[in-house]
Amino acid sequence: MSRRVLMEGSCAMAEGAIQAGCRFYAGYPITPSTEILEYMSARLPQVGGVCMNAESEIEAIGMVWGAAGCGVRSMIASTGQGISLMQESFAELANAQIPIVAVNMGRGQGDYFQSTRGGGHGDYRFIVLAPSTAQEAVSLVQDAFHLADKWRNPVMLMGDFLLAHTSELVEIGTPSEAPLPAKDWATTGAKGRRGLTLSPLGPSEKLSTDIASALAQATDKVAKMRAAEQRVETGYLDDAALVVVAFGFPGRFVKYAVKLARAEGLRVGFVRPISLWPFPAQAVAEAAAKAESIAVFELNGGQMIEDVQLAVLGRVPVQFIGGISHDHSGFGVGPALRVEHILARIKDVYPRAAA
Amino acid sequence: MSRRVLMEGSCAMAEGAIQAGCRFYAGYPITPSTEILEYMSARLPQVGGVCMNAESEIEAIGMVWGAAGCGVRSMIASTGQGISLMQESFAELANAQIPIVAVNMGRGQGDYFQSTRGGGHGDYRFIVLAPSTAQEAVSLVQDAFHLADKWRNPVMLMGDFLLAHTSELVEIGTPSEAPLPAKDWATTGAKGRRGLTLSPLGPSEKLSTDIASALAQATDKVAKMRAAEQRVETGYLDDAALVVVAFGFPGRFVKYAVKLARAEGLRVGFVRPISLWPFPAQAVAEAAAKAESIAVFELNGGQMIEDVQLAVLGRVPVQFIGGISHDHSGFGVGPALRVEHILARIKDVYPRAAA
Amino acid sequence: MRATVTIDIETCKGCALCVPVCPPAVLSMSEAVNGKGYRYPELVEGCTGCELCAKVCPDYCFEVYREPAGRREARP
Amino acid sequence: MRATVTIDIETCKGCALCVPVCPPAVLSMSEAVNGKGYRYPELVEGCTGCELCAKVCPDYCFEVYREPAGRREARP
Amino acid sequence: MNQPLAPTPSMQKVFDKPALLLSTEHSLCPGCGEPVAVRLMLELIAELGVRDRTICVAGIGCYTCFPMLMDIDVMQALHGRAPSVATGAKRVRPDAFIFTLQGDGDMASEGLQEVIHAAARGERFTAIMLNNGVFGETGGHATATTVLGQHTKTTMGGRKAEQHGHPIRMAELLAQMDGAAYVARGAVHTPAAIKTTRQYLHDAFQSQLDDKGFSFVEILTMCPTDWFVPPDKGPGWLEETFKKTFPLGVVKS
Amino acid sequence: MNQPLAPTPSMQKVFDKPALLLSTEHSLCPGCGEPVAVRLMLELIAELGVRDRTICVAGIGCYTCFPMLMDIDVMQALHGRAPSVATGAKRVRPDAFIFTLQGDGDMASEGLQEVIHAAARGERFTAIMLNNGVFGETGGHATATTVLGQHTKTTMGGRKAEQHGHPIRMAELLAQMDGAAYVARGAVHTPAAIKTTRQYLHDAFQSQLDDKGFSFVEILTMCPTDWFVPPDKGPGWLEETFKKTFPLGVVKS
Amino acid sequence: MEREIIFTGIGGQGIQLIAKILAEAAVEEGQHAMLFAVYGGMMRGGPSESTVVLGEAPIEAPPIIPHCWAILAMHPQGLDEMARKLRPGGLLFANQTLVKEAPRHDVRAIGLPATRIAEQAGNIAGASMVALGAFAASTGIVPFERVVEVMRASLPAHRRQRADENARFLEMGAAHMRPHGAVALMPASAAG
Amino acid sequence: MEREIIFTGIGGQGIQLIAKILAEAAVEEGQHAMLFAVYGGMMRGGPSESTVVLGEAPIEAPPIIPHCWAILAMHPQGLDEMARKLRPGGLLFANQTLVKEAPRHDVRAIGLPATRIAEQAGNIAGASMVALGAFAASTGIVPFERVVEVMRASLPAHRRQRADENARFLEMGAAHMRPHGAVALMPASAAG
Ligand SMILES: Cc1ncc(C[n+]2csc(CCOP(=O)(O)OP(=O)(O)O)c2C)c(N)n1
Ligand SMILES: Cc1ncc(C[n+]2csc(CCOP(=O)(O)OP(=O)(O)O)c2C)c(N)n1
Ligand code: SF4
Ligand code: SF4
Ligand code: SF4
Ligand code: SF4
Repeated sequence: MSRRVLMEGSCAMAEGAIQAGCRFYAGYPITPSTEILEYMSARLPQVGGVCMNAESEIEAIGMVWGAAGCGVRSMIASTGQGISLMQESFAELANAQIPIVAVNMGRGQGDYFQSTRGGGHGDYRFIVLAPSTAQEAVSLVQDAFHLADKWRNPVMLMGDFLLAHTSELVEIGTPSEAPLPAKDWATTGAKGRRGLTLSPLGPSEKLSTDIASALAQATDKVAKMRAAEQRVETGYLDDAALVVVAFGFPGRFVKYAVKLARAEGLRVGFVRPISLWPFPAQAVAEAAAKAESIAVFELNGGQMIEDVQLAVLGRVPVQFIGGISHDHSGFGVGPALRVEHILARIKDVYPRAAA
Repeated sequence: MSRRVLMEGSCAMAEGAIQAGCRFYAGYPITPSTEILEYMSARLPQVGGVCMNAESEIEAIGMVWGAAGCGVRSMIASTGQGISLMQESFAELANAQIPIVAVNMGRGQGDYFQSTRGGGHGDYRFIVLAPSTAQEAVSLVQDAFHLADKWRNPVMLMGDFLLAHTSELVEIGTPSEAPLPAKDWATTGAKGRRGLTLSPLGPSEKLSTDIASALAQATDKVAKMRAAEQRVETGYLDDAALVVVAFGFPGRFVKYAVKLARAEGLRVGFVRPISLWPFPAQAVAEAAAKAESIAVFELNGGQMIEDVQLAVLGRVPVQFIGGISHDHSGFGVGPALRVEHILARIKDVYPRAAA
Repeated sequence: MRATVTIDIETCKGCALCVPVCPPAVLSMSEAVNGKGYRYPELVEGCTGCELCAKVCPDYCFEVYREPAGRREARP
Repeated sequence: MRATVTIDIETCKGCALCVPVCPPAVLSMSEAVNGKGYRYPELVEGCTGCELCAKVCPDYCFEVYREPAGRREARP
Repeated sequence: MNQPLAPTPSMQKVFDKPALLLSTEHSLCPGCGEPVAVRLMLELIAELGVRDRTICVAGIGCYTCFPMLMDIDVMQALHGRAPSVATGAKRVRPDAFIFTLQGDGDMASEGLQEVIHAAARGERFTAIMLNNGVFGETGGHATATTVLGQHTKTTMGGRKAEQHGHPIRMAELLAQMDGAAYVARGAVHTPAAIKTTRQYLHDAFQSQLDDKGFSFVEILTMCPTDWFVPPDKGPGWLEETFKKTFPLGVVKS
Repeated sequence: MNQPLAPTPSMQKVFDKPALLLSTEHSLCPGCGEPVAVRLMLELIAELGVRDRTICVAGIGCYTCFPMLMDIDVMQALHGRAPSVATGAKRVRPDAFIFTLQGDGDMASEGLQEVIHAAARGERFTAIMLNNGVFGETGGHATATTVLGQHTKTTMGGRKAEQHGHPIRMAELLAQMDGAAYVARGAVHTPAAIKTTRQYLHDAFQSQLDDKGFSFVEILTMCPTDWFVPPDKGPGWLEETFKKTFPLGVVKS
Repeated sequence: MEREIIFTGIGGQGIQLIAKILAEAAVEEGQHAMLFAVYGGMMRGGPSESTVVLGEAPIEAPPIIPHCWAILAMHPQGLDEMARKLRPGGLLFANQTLVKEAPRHDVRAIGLPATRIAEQAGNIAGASMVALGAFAASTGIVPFERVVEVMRASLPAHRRQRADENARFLEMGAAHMRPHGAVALMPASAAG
Repeated sequence: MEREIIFTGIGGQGIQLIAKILAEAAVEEGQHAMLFAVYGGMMRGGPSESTVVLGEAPIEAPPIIPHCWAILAMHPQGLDEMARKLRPGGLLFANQTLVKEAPRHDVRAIGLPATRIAEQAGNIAGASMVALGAFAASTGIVPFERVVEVMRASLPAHRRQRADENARFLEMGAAHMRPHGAVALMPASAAG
């Protein structure tokens, strides 16, 4: 299906996953990730895949563990509470080096730390990608499956209420991927070879007792992934006095507000991290080198701002113009996410000198 | 029992909790937190308390939720996987503003991010205290119960394998506490008043629909706690060229290594954060203002170092001398945790100029 | 009139569960709709005060009234 | 000798589960201990090759040997 | 209110709005069975005179709109966790009267082991499950009690045994636990069913008051919205289809 | 090896070390029943000729030392999660022969609902629970199958019904699930019990191969260490005390 | 030029569906479209709202819009606040059966008794289709036939009956507008 | 001056218990003590080790020590590596039944057949008590009677029988040392 169709972000992401070879999905309903489950349960069987409406998030991630452990591209999605319930499995999937794609259709953006630092125990990391449009959701979910297999590491997509429930025109094709190593670590039945163990607790070679170095494999690649997988979109940076950093769907609001600010003659630019982990520190540092001030907009109490500060290391002031903001139902979109509001905040922090 | 006795860190912590009025404990066995469960199941009934050997960590934290929600001082302990399983409840306990004390007897120190950033969803924070001796475990667990009630917020104690299994002479008394507000939020049966709701999802007043501001209460106090509850131990800072930052039981190794370094004439000092959240940024910044270089020792891939860098903001170089290190069983103590090793690393990074 | 019910028609969501359970069949759905856009039950003569409508109503729309037993007996 | 067993005494953990199950009671625990500090079973004449010791042994210490049926019958 | 047949001054109010509800305006769908069941609980709490020591531990589902309407203390538990929360509460407040309010998704799917373990331990609270065979609140997805053939958003062609497995009968399952003192299954689709269900709830509450052990009442409730039938067809669907898998009656006492 | 009664050249080896074990050196305690049960599974896998398509999903307990010794593919699941992992595996590899290896702590405590849901769904794998009534690996704490009166480190004076609740009989519980095709309970404390248990395992495995649905075998195993008895007293304690709560036999087939 | 239409009502009225149909019809017409649905997560029968933005070029504005070109209101709940977003001279299209008066005077307020019409046709649930039919017919923002087509396409084969019923409702709405065209102004005060 | 003693053996030998008894006996004597137990988490029958540090002043050194004053080895497993921590002239106290030879020549190696002695007394499990009794008696690091007291105190009332048995084992160990005192040197080579 490669014609342009009007699709909700969640469904577009699901179809994109299927086109990328996802053949197993397990999920448990929770707003706003439920549409992915509904879509998968209707679509996967049509392509010979399996969709499980699991009885809980913990069982869902267990099922995904089992399917992915057999070498099948598998995905799971949830939100807030559901994602939190998966933290033990997330940490250990990384230790077992089992590639899965996990989608967090967050409510606000309060799960930034959880996703980028790892809400589970230990030193593992997920690669975390944050799309800002339905079309980008398609391409990033497809990249996610490739990256997961490439690194033998889980990859997370961070979406939100808006991405999930906004329908846009998207085009969804089957991605062409760079060649990947064979999944010789997968449990397939030990036909023609010695049995292997796929475990978060120790080595895959039988009789080996070197647990420490087995665990090290999983953590040693963190530095490599950090160096290799930073992604970012930037705009209007050349002469920007103020650079606004924002990610995900709100990053799109910021981009639009920056455009309006430019129209009013303000020298404002933006940096939209696409990979939240690894954080595009390089790009932010370069932007900071030229700008007079950095502003951070995120729909939470201030989380990504730490990564921005770690990248800027005090060279220019970093100001927070975001905040926690939901509608009164507690998980809809709040007042802070309005272009006019963001534009006003940009003007608040716009360097006097530059004005 | 206020005479000096030889006690394992875990048992000392448990007895300290009981002396501080803890009357409910629920836990599920997992090394190295199991001794607390064993101790509590033997001791709590003697003081009219209840200890539940729950069937899982999630059920354990649910039980603690119920007991603490009724206004009873309650505690839970676990490790790694078990703590990760509690992340949904942890996040929502903070939203519901239910005071509990949670102990993470970690294996290494790899759970620093999880504990200080919140491994669950959203913007909540736990106050996190990291004792370095059995005696300090006693006083901090007692403070923990007070802080939890004072802020209506969960407090976590971060211990480790060594703290849990090292027996030392300790003195355990009943703490004298500053007065605390009545727990009028607790569910006790609505005798003589309108019913109330104790919920992570919304307001406690019946019929109120202002969910957003109810949720705000829980996150608004984060800034206040950050300002009020920083704790730290420092040593040899006055003329220190190199300052080593380390926390928990390993902080004690570092302190000893620093003492040996001093004996060899090296101008080395140390900062031992006692509150991991809020992080004693102030103290670290002051140390950095005088020193030529900062070194961070932690038994993980590099986590607290981010808080150190955020405090130092590039004024002096911050070097990592820790690392992931376990014995081959995968959760014992690894080679990096030896005084002679730490001393060597200190010499590696000791500023040439100063030498 | 021995008994009657009051119906909170603005609270009603028009599910019509009350209609079939009424033994004397004195409830029927209205032509008009309420502020929510729902039809609501209307009462005609003959309520016996059996309370069944009230018990099945998911929106607590009914209150039931009856003449005290005493006064009934008093009559010829 | 119709049958016998070999016992891996260094692997043995001295649980003695094998002793009571032996029908002809030809197994008994040693006086000496092995490298792990455990006593181990010792065999005396009379093993029938019934395999019970092997089946109850948690440490897989036994192998059981028997004369092939054929050859047994061959004898007078 | 319709004037013509208004009550005369001499009449007495014999049936009032539910006791212990601060407001009767709730957000549930037309023809939903849950409010009917909730009314029974509240009536009995008033009747048994335990309101002042009652703690309701609520799960998460459509019924979650009631905690803010009920004039009793309520602890809102996370999805599936009510039985453990109730356990902690009852253990530290043995004199409190404690009941959980969960749906089939909350109890039989997300938190199944919580209630089984609580029943096995013989925790002295009353667990109540509103069973409509769907996750109503999320918009109609299959739960562990969705019956064979039932259409939901995740069992589009109807639940098939080979693909989606079989429904779980909670009352029968919990009755097997040695710690369970009282177990029954009722429904709210007819006046008669409502009457017996009220009795089941009464007996379950009484067994808690008599410290007999764990008590459980499963209540079949209509969910016309997610059964994809008009509100007035809910009771019929429950009777004809849903109930076939879940026989009503006292299972253990 | 003791020379005097060494096998003669003409003798044939009629009983060998377990099939499919790369090493027989394991770290379990003297007199532990788990290795005996593990041997039976491995023998049957060899016997049924399914080794090349077998995937064992292991739980976490003392038996977790076996995955690294068994010459078959093993997925190590987290504590309690094996049934869901096995579900995912079987759903994407219907031709694989899949069994879980869990203890009572792993299956009946930590992950109870996983196996019940899997049984209800009729997942086509074989679940095996080694039941010794304790968390052995952590040093002897009470599980959901600890029998009344049993001393553990968390039921010091023995398990009391009022305080600690009652044990759960997994075989009977799972047999109630409509998706369960074969359910039995065996033990390894006597040669006779071992023989029947081997048959149960065989029939459970066969029912998986015949695609009948979910199959389950519970096996009572000695844990002298945490039963606080000498190794050679394990079988007696199992027979006299433990087995009283857990009758042996085929529960469903 | 982008045209923003906000659909508003309460859960169960079918707001999301008619918004989706309009957006897809526009896409079928070669327009660009964006559709944003708002319905509370843990909220039954609460307010339901949907925003549709149509344009000739790809839509740049994010889906939460400060101003709009038209509002289709099936229910008065929250309408006053919503109405502020209407540009002066903008279109307020209301289900007059429930929305008794227009919250603003400086807009073109068109009303039709959608609920009443549907109810008389035997199924109150059809009200939103009636309104959509009327809206499409009177604004001509998309050809009426497209709307019917898309509505049919949006239903699975076995729901054919429902499709026919919906078609009838759409037609009723359109029919109702034809006589008074865009002149069926509703009172900006005093219930009518 | 701090004296560090490392107890080593394999799971099930009772290493942790005898280490604890020695440390508590020292505390009863007014000394300061620190005790660190190492036993793998998911490991049965693996190596078991415990470190005891005794001193007149509060113990400053962390429990993972580079050098030690004595080692009490119940089993050879891992002993060679462990022995490197012994200070020259330090004390290697070994269960000769299993530890056939001393890994170093520059230390005082004392051996007694603890397992054999316990076994002959009817319960192999008593070996560690035999060794502790011998260690206490020959080093005098704490009075023998204290050790017995503390051992008794460490057991619940209903385990009285076990206490008596342990006391006997401790005594056997002590008795065994008395004749040859500290001279029961073991061969530093060639199994004896
Ligand atoms: C951990 C978690 N997962 C998912 C959800 C989303 N959720 C809210 S209610 C609900 C279903 C409730 O179903 P049920 O208990 O049967 O009640 P009903 O809505 O049918 O009345 C779900 C899945 C949640 N709140 N928390
Ligand atoms: C989530 C989690 N909690 C706790 C543990 C610690 N743990 C390891 S094994 C085990 C108990 C295993 O008991 P069982 O399954 O009965 O096996 P047994 O040891 O008795 O053979 C526990 C609690 C863990 N590994 N993971
Ligand atoms: S059963 Fe095996 S381990 Fe036990 S004593 Fe006999 S041979 Fe040794
Ligand atoms: S094979 Fe049978 S007879 Fe031979 S030793 Fe073993 S148990 Fe005894
Ligand atoms: S969805 Fe079902 S359960 Fe929920 S309110 Fe509507 S009818 Fe009731
Ligand atoms: S603790 Fe029990 S189960 Fe574990 S190895 Fe020892 S005897 Fe076996």
